[in-house]
Amino acid sequence: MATTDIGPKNPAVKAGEAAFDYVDKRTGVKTGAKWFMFRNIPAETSWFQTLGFTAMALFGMQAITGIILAMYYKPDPNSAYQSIEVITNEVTWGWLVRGMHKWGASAMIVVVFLHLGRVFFFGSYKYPRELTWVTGAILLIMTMFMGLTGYLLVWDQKAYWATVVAVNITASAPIVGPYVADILRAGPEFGPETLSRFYSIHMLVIPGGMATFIGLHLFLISKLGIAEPPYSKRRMAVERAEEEARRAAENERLPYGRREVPAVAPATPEPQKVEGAS
Amino acid sequence: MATTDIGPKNPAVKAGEAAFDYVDKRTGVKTGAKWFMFRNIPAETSWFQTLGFTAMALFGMQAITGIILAMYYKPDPNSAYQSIEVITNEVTWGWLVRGMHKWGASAMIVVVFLHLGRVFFFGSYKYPRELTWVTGAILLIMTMFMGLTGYLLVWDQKAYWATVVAVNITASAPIVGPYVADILRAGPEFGPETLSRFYSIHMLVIPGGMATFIGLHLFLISKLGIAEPPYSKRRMAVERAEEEARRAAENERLPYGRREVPAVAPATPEPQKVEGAS
Amino acid sequence: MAESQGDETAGGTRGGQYSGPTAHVPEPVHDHHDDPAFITRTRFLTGVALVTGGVMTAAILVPVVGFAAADALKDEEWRWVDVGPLSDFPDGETSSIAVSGPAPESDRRAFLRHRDGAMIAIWNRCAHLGCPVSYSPGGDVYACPCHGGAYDSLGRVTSGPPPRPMDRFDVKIVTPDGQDVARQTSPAEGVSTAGASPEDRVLLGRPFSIDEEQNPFKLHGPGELVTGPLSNLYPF
Amino acid sequence: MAESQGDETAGGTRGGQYSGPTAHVPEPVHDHHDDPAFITRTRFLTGVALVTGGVMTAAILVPVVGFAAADALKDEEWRWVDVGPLSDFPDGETSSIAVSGPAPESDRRAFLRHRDGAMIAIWNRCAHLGCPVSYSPGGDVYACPCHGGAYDSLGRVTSGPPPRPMDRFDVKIVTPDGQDVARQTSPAEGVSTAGASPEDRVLLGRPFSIDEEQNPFKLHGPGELVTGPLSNLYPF
Repeated sequence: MATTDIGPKNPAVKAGEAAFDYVDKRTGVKTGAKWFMFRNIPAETSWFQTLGFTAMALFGMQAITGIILAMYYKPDPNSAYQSIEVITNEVTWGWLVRGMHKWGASAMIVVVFLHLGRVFFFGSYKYPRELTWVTGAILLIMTMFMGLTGYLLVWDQKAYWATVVAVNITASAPIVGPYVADILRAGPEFGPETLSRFYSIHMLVIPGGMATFIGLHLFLISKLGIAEPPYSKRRMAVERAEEEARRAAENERLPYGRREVPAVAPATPEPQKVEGAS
Repeated sequence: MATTDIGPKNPAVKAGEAAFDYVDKRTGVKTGAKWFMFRNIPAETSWFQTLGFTAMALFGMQAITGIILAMYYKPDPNSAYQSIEVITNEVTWGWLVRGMHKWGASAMIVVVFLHLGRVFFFGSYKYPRELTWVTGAILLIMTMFMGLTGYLLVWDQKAYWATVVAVNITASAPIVGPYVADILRAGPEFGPETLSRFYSIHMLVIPGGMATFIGLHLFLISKLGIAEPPYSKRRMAVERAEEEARRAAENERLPYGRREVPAVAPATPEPQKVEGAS
Repeated sequence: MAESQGDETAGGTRGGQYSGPTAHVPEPVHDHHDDPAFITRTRFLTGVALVTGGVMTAAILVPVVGFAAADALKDEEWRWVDVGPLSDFPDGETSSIAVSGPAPESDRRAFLRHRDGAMIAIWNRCAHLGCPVSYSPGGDVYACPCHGGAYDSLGRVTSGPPPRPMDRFDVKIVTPDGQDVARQTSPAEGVSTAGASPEDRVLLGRPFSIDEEQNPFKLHGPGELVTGPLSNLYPF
Repeated sequence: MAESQGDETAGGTRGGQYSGPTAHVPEPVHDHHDDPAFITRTRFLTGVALVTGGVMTAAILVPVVGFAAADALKDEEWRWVDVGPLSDFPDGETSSIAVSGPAPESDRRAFLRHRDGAMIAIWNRCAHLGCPVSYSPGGDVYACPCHGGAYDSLGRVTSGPPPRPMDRFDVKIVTPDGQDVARQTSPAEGVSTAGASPEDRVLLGRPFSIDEEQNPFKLHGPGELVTGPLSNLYPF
């Protein structure tokens, strides 16, 4: 690259650079993008650390296919199942887009749990990343709720009764459970309003929340950096050295780490001021 | 405040401060909130500068009422009008929430245009705020599209024919117009799929875009600060001084501002080094 | 305010130089900013903005939340429903009849059991999580397809996860012109059909829950306990 | 790579000191990084990531866009529709008949005009922005309620914003057993009903646009021009 970077610039490249500078001067997009995209990451970061991105990509796919499916779906008990049949059998590539949304949902649940496991077993949730874990846990709950609310929309017998059971599980939570369930199903039993209510929750309430929390999660990941894998050479060397220091301290009965310092009588009494002497 | 800030702190206050510190240490929320909320603003900022916030608050109201209305609305030609009748006449406070959404939409159009006028007449769109204006213009277009797509959802004769006319205006755009219109109405004429398509655009596509662009707009406003009103004393003094300097320069035929400097023959030739002399 | 702070040192010395009367009279401190109850202009305007914003937010949120929740929290209304003449339900048979639910899919049914001159009506909603229960005439038992709940002929749990027996509907028998013939006094006994003629009508009413001893309780949702200490988790 | 850069200066002087053989043989530069075509590992992996990401994004977006747009861009299919026997449309009358539209609200109608032994069918869609046009038998004119477009008896613009005359449907007359009796050869003449019997059926077919001289054109949407230089804005 070094020696080819001489001579007059391509005019198209020059115009592009000028446009980019114009935007960058006003928005600071260069700094922001560098901060977000070109972070230093610890050594031995592996494919396991890509599960979070995979989950986000699946969310994006679900969002896009969901928006387009909503162009044909009708959340009315009389026409819901029929509109899904039209999507599957009549609209061009409808079977494909519906299949992407359906299997994408299952894949997202799987990937989110794998990501959860990775973060847990790598210990990535530890200081200073506790809040990243908390936002992730909220995202997990919202993902599960997407699964619950989306399952009903097919409005066949399996969807209906599976959701009846799921909402009755909600209802058996102490004290507030029955009220939450009543609000979820728009009344004491599943009725014609339940479907459009689930649709609104599936399309508007939870996706809005998920987009917000994905933003927070990403911000925290960028700000705090990603954690070192527990098997990385540096971390294992640190742990080995700590273990050695701990043992050496124990052998010589010296205080180490968080153990309490033994109360030792002071070897020499502190010099005390004698009144009147000077 | 000065002398009351002594003595041991209230334990509740202490716990709250500790929790805030915990969050702040990990997220930097204090810096971010200070940067966003406690900006320096120019003198003589007035009520006119609150129009943008008003538009945003109206967007928030439309989002909340819209989410809740979606819990009862059914985008099916056979049940759309009837579901709106149920909302208006049967559901508790349905007339109120629907009215808020309907009149809020009109109010938002009005306020967005007032905001546009304020920015234009104050000259707030000038350097370095060009991109803020561009994002605002995109938000204006999206607001208009929200009005267009929302108008059809009532599915009465007025809504139907007004939207037919509006989509045919789109269709008469050169070359791509007919295709855009075909995609908008899901076919060569308004049909049963048109309603759910408009619903999807009204609920998912445009609100997602608007939320994104409101975020960008706010970021740019925070980053670049708000512009000085044209009637502010400081700005008028600067303009007066500039005008005076320009006139004074004209009187004495001196170059001022961007006018070209007249080519004047050098009064005294530059001293030239004579070879050999030292 | 500058004046009030000036007052404090008015009678004192400035920079060590004598500049006034010698007798120093301590005056009470009256800088309003030292008074925690004093409301400055900033404080006042902050308060006004917060209150205005709060009122406006509430004006949006209260109708919205009411709109979303108020109707959902209403209890379902129950009326006496005529399900046919007594001759449709002969003694010794258990008949399954549809009871209108809010959705066509809801499949809400009652098992009208007529034995030994007494009639009870069991709701087909499984007391575990609400699946529709089916009746096997052979064993005279009920079984839930979802999680294997099984009930005996009176709807009491024999195995599986349900926490209490199946719910019952109230039953009464009236003459064709609407006079009461027999009403249910205790769920264990049911409605006596001894004194009723075959043309008398059978009516189903408000459902209720029972415990294993068939004592009546207010209708509970599936999965909720009606007796034992855990029933206190569902107080309403 | 460090080696290859070392090679370049191997025979030269370092810091002015003599440090090797005097004869300097220029060697060819062979640092791969100076070759713009050389693919480093970073470049290769970046390319692989971009291509993979692009393929996956396309795999999501292509079906989605096709699903959203493909059916919308299909032209509507038109078939010959039997609208009744010729006796329903006597000479000298203009009858309004419904032509099925995709939505019950669409109100798509044809004005079947029978004059002097010739028949034409005018689509009631205003050529301005698609509102339904109404017929006034008194003046034998058409008027659009939306923006005041007015048409004469043949659907040619007399005032208002419409850019071209109203569209026509193709018309033919067949015998009850399906044999052609008369077809439309030019829109200005229409279908001759001279040789047809009253039981013969009238059929409406594919619509088309016309200009002010009633020359036929491919069907255009409302607001599109069919003649003049601006018609080139709507090439398809």
